[in-house]
Amino acid sequence: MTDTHTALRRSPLAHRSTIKAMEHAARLSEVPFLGKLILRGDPAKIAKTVTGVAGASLPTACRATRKGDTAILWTGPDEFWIVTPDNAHAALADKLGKALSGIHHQVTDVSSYYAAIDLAGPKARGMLMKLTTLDMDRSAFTEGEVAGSNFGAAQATLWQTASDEEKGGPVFRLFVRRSMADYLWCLLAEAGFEWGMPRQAPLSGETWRLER
Amino acid sequence: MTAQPNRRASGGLIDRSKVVRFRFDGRDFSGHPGDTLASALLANDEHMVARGFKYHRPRGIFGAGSEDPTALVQIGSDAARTDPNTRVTEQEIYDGLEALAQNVWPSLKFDVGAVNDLFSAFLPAGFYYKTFMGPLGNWMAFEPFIRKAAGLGKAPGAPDPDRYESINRHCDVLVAGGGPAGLMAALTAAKAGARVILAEETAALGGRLLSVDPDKVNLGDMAPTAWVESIAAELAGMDNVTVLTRTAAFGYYAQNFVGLWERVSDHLAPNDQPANLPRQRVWRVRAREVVLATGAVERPLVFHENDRPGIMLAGAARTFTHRYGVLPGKRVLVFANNDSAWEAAFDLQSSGARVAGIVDLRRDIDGGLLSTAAEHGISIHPGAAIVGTSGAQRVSGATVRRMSDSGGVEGPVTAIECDLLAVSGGWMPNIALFSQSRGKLVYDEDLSAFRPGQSWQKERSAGSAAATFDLDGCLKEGARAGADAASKAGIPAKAERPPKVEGAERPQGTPRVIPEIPSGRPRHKVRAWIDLQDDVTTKDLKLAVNEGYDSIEHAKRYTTSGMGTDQGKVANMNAFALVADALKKPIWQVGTTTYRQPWKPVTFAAMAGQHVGDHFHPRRVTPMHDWHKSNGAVFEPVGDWLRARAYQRPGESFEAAVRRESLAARESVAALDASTLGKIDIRGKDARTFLNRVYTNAWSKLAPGKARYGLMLGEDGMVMDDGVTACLADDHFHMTTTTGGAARVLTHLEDYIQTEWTDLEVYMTTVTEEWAVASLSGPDSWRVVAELCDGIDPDPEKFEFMSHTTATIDGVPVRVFRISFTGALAYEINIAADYGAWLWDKVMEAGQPYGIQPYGTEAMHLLRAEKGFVIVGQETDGTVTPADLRMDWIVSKAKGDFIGKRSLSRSDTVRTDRKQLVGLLTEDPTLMLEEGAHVIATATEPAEKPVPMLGHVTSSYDSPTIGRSIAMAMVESGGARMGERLWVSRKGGTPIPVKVTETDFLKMREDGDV
Amino acid sequence: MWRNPEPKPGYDAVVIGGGGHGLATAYYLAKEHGMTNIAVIEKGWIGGGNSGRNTTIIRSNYLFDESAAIYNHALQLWTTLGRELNYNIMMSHRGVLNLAHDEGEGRGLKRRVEANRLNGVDSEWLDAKQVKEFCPVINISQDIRYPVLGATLQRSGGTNRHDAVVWGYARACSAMGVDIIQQCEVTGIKTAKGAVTGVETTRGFIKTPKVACVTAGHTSVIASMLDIKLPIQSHPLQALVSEPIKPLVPCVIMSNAVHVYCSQSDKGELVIGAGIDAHTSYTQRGSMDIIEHQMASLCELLPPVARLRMMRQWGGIVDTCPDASPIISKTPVKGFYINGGWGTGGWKATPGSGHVFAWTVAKDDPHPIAAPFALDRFHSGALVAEHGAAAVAH
Amino acid sequence: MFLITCPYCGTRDQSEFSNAGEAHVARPANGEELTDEQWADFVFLRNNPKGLFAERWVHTAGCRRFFNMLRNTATDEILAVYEIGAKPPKVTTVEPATPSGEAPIGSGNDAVKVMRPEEPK
Repeated sequence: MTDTHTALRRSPLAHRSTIKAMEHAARLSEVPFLGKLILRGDPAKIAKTVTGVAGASLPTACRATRKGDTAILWTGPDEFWIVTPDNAHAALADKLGKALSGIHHQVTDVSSYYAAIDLAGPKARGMLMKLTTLDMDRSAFTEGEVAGSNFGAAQATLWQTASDEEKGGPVFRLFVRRSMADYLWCLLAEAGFEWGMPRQAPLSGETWRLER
Repeated sequence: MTAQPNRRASGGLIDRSKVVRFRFDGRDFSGHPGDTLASALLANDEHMVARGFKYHRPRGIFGAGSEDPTALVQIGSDAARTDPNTRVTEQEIYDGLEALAQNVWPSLKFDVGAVNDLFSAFLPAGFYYKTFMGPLGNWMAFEPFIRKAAGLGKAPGAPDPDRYESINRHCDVLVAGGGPAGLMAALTAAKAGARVILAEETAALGGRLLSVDPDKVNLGDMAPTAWVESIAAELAGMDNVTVLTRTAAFGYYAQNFVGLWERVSDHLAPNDQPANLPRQRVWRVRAREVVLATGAVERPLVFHENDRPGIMLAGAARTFTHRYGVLPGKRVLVFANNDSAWEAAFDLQSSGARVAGIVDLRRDIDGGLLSTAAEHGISIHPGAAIVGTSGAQRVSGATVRRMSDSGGVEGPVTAIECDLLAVSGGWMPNIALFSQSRGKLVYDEDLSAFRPGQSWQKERSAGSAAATFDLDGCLKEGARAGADAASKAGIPAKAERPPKVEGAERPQGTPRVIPEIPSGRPRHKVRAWIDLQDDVTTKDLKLAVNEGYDSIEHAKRYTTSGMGTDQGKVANMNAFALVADALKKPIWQVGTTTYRQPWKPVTFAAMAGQHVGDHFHPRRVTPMHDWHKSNGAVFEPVGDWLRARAYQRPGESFEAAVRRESLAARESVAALDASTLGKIDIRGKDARTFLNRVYTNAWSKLAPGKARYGLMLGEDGMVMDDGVTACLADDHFHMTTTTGGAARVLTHLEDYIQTEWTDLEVYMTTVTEEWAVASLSGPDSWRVVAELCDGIDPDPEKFEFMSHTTATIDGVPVRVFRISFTGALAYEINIAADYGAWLWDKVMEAGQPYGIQPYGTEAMHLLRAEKGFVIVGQETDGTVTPADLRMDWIVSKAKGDFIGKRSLSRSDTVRTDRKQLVGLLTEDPTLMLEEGAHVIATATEPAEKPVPMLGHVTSSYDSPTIGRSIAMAMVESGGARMGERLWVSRKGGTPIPVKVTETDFLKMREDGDV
Repeated sequence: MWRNPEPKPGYDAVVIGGGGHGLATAYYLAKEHGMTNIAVIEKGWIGGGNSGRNTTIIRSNYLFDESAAIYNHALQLWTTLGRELNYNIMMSHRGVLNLAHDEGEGRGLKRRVEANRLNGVDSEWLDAKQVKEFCPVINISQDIRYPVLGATLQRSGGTNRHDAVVWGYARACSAMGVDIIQQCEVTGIKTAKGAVTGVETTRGFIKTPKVACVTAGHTSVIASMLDIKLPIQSHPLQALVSEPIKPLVPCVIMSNAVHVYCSQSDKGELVIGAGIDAHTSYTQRGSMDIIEHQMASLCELLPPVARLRMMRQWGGIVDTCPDASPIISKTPVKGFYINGGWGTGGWKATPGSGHVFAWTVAKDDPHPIAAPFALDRFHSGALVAEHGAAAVAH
Repeated sequence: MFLITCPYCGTRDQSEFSNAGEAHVARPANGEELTDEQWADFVFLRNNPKGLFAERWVHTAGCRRFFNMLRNTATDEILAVYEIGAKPPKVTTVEPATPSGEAPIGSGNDAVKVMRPEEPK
């Protein structure tokens, strides 16, 4: 695949554009077209190889590691997400597959499956608190932390990519099923309404036909 | 407009510089910001605000906060924004507030319903149970009238336009209650560095400190309000502290999960409400440790005619006096059984009221109190009781008699005039949250009330909630509780030193509790209220006990005592005492009714939070959704998904659209968005073994590049899901599931891999939405695929049925499967979902020369039915085995065990007369059967019920391809009935004759059988 | 009302459990089978378990013949029960709506309506407009997430007053000589040669050849005293009431798709129930998120209720069977009978359940209506899978 | 709502988890040799004790792993979590004295709401 294909693609939230709360309190944006791989395998058996190929080391529970543009997120005891820049994941998947041959593992491309939403700014935590039971206090959820949880009715993986001290921080990235992305987007906007985030009209206007 | 005759010259947490105008019961009043509706009405000398539930007797303001049982009004007359059953003691006033009396007709002051009071002797407890038992139907005839008479306020008539929110918070220490103990607890924990949430039910911190005479009491050389403000300021300055006012802790659930209800803007005029904030919030707090500083509730005295407006708890009278700057009466009579009420009397006297006397049930009164009373010139009546009151819509006086040694009253009757009767039966720790936490209560004999006994969760009580009633003790205990809580939460803390208290009042001492105060009247003439809202009198409770309802819960339910909107906050303890007395049992043995969530009523919408309307539940859509929507699609919900059901052209009926689409799928080419199907990537050396165990058929020999249909069972042998699984490599498979079953199937498979067959090397990852899928059906489908895809020859001669391959479209990789759910030549193209919309456009473009039509789920259902394919969930309902579907061919006899296998040989599952899937053809080909209709064996429906049913129609369509109606049905011994004539019943018509057939209607047509 | 006797040394039969079903069982044992030397023993106070906690929905529009038979049997008994007991059980035949929100649900409900019709159960299908006419407060807008497609209506269904039923039965039992013994907990069941000989209780041993276990929520723990393992799991089920308001909801409304059901009591409270918690528990407490979801669902369905307030909330213990149908059965132990596993919907069956169970106990032979609900159905596979009819409940 | 400590992700709200029924119920390897009764035991019969119960949960919204948990169903006290395949650890808890009785504290039953005078405070 080449970059020319970019024009053919539509990211899950292509119909939305970045929205902001007042005074840089929070910012909601889609990060389209990231490469995403789910890697299954026993960390004891794959760690070295994965680090060799991906650069980043395998993270410990509920954490992410990064090397350059590539990040590895712990999502389960034998499950990791590898997040890469656009188009970089396919080659990485091939390399991983080869390097891990003979070891029980699975590498699955989920780049299209999951939308990535970035939520940044001082009110980001306050917004997330309205959606999830995770402890979003800055003392409890810190940079590099990863958690799968419910955000309203959507399951998603939350990753803090930038610290609260950073300019524009903290930054959280949410990976959510593309079919749920719009729901989550609208719910996040609603959560930010308090701080001036514009409301997002959800999908509507569909004509139902319920009876035959 | 009145001039607030009862407003004191100074004092109170009100802003006298501003005047607030409001309406109540059709009359205009004024008050000040900071007033509750109660304090403002009292400032205007209005005591009567409501009428009782049952007898419609006048009801006044009895308490000053959430404990008030009767002062309920309807707020607002806007159909969408009206709030029934609102307590005037909690509703703050704002300009333009409109309050209406409720459950009265025609008006509050003249209410026809009050006639019930005249018949009260005929409306005893349990009246309804014993009445209306005459001729049958009697009750049914009366019920609508009884229902109309019941109920208090009115529900809004239109949807609520306001917003609500729920928020999750974690903290080290949650402090419930912002009185002296709560403030010290919060301060101590906060200073130690703990994350603290302090929730105060009312509009201001301070608790009882706001109800004492500020000229008399000081803390650390500060007036009480000044001290509270200083602590509030200190707390506000710490970013580890969240202070929430107008926020009640309403529910204590498992593992220190506590619900808080915040009324964000109910105190503001609609135009002043911040547009960015919700009306109310629920805070879902998970606390490491909890401090319950919920204070105490004052107990009423139970005496004859204790229900008139103007009869008020003594503590409430003080709250109105100091917190709101309103003197609720000019001539006050105090009736008490404890010391705190004497302090109230002195206080009211110094505040400008004339205390007409103190009547105390106790004979021995502390000398200090006696001398202070003398100093104030207050006449006292120790060892005496109020035996009656007067006044129509406001108390105007009371009669007093001496208590006799035998527990009655004796001697002369003294009449005392008053316009306020302040009563106090002592203070009861507010144990509601503690009891909700499942802590055990202990009955305190000195207190004659319950207090916290043994904790179950990580909480402790402090202050008057823990029966510590002196101010100094409350402050110290609060600080200790805060330190203990923080330390147990892992943040070492030392109790803050409390301020030095000067001028503190005397606590209540030992109250003399008499369950029913004697009046010297004949029993049947005594009307002493226990529950002022539900109009429960002592007579009712005693009657209940006499009739055998001697468990406290029975007595409660029989009389409805404590079942009003206040849930008996002030009434319950008196009810327990009365029942215990009647049963001659100790109170601990009688026990309490259960303190249930919520502590006070919480708005439904606040519980729902933001998860309503647009945010109620996700609408899942595929990448091609926009195309469907703009091309006439009508949708149907399928699980969480919206799927295009048919694409209606302008002027075209739904039925015509389905015909057109289905014909295209048979005769030329049509495309279905099949992206919603569940998809699972399965990998590992044991993947085949695994598939063999989870599907009924054999998978050992499926070669890479091939695909196979599989049926999945539960261990009960019943069909659970189905789908096609493709072999990508020897150890790598791509499984598909039904749309609705995707999540369930993955969990089911993970369950076996993770907990049962842990020796198998298999990993599974969902790829449902990684792939967008266009399913092309029809004789021209291969041409469209050929046009679209590079690197593949889709010629059906070369690209075999049930095989798959990779290809590209304009360089974009795709997977192409030759599989069919329609019976026609069909291909499925899978592409990364980001390209889904583009793929669909490409398909439509490439198919145009062939007249391609998009087709929806309705045509899909029809097409598969024409071929006799089942839909799990339509043909099946959790009671259907593969054999019932007459799909024995898919159950491998040769391979080993699989999920559900053993269940297929149970005595009931091997019955041959089970319901089996068959086709049904109506004798009249134009007649379409109703899905869900039942199959019977007779041409006329027997009149006698039950009518034996042979089965039911699962699917029924008008098939343009077959040229007639077709149906499938589950029919008893169906497989053995081929060709048999049966009937399908219908309401209001003769049964429809049908012929039992095979289900593959396409084949039947080919064979000329149809 | 009812006598409060000391337990006798022995009885002809002992019913464990003084809820609606237990008292009904005793009532019919005495009335129809002449067994008046019997006792109902109750751990707490009668009606204090699920009888006092349920939302009192009465209906019989079940899918399968077996279920329709028992629930309709009950419905017929309900209709005249007040008069029979000379106690107003406040039976209110206000109608029960079961809403459909999509085609699949509609198909299932229509199948039920048809089955009901042929089974002689009153039931009809209403389209959305008719739903609105019957119950104006329901939102039938098509522009919501779960639009109302239609509903089944059972006009003879409705609600009644749970306490009155319990008290009415207790009174009638007592009058016939049945001993109702409260505050008496069973601690063991004695057997000899595979047959029951008596029950150990906190108030001493009571000799009896027949023990009828009617302890909804606790069926498994009583059975475990005889080492009988059951296909039953006990779950929390919550309900709540609003503050009383003037008449708003004229019937019973039930929706499986959004997990909520609602009616209005004679006092004016909205009585609202939800789905069960998925875990087992005997704590009589469920999760707050179930209540929150239920409130959201209710605000969707009946928008004017949003500003009303939840006044009281509680939880009960329901025992559920894999096929969402009850167990009314003899057991491997002679003289030990079980009536349980009613899941969330036992209340509506109370008189029918008691009636057929009394027969089963008295004759040591299942009543024909009870026979399909015997324990051995789990062995043979002949389940009565009513999940569709009772997914949420009732 | 419980607070459940996932052995892999740590302590999270119950809403992230799904209950998966009784733990340590092994699927018979020899189903074909079992009688209908024996097979039904495996498919349908479960322990349902009032008191200590070994059950399975799955961290649905988190790591998707199944694990075992010991919980007192009379009080909902969570006593231990442990991995699939591990043996249940020894724990102590306040259990009802009789099968149908109430735990002395933590139960929702009326019988234990109020302390008796002789109970230690």
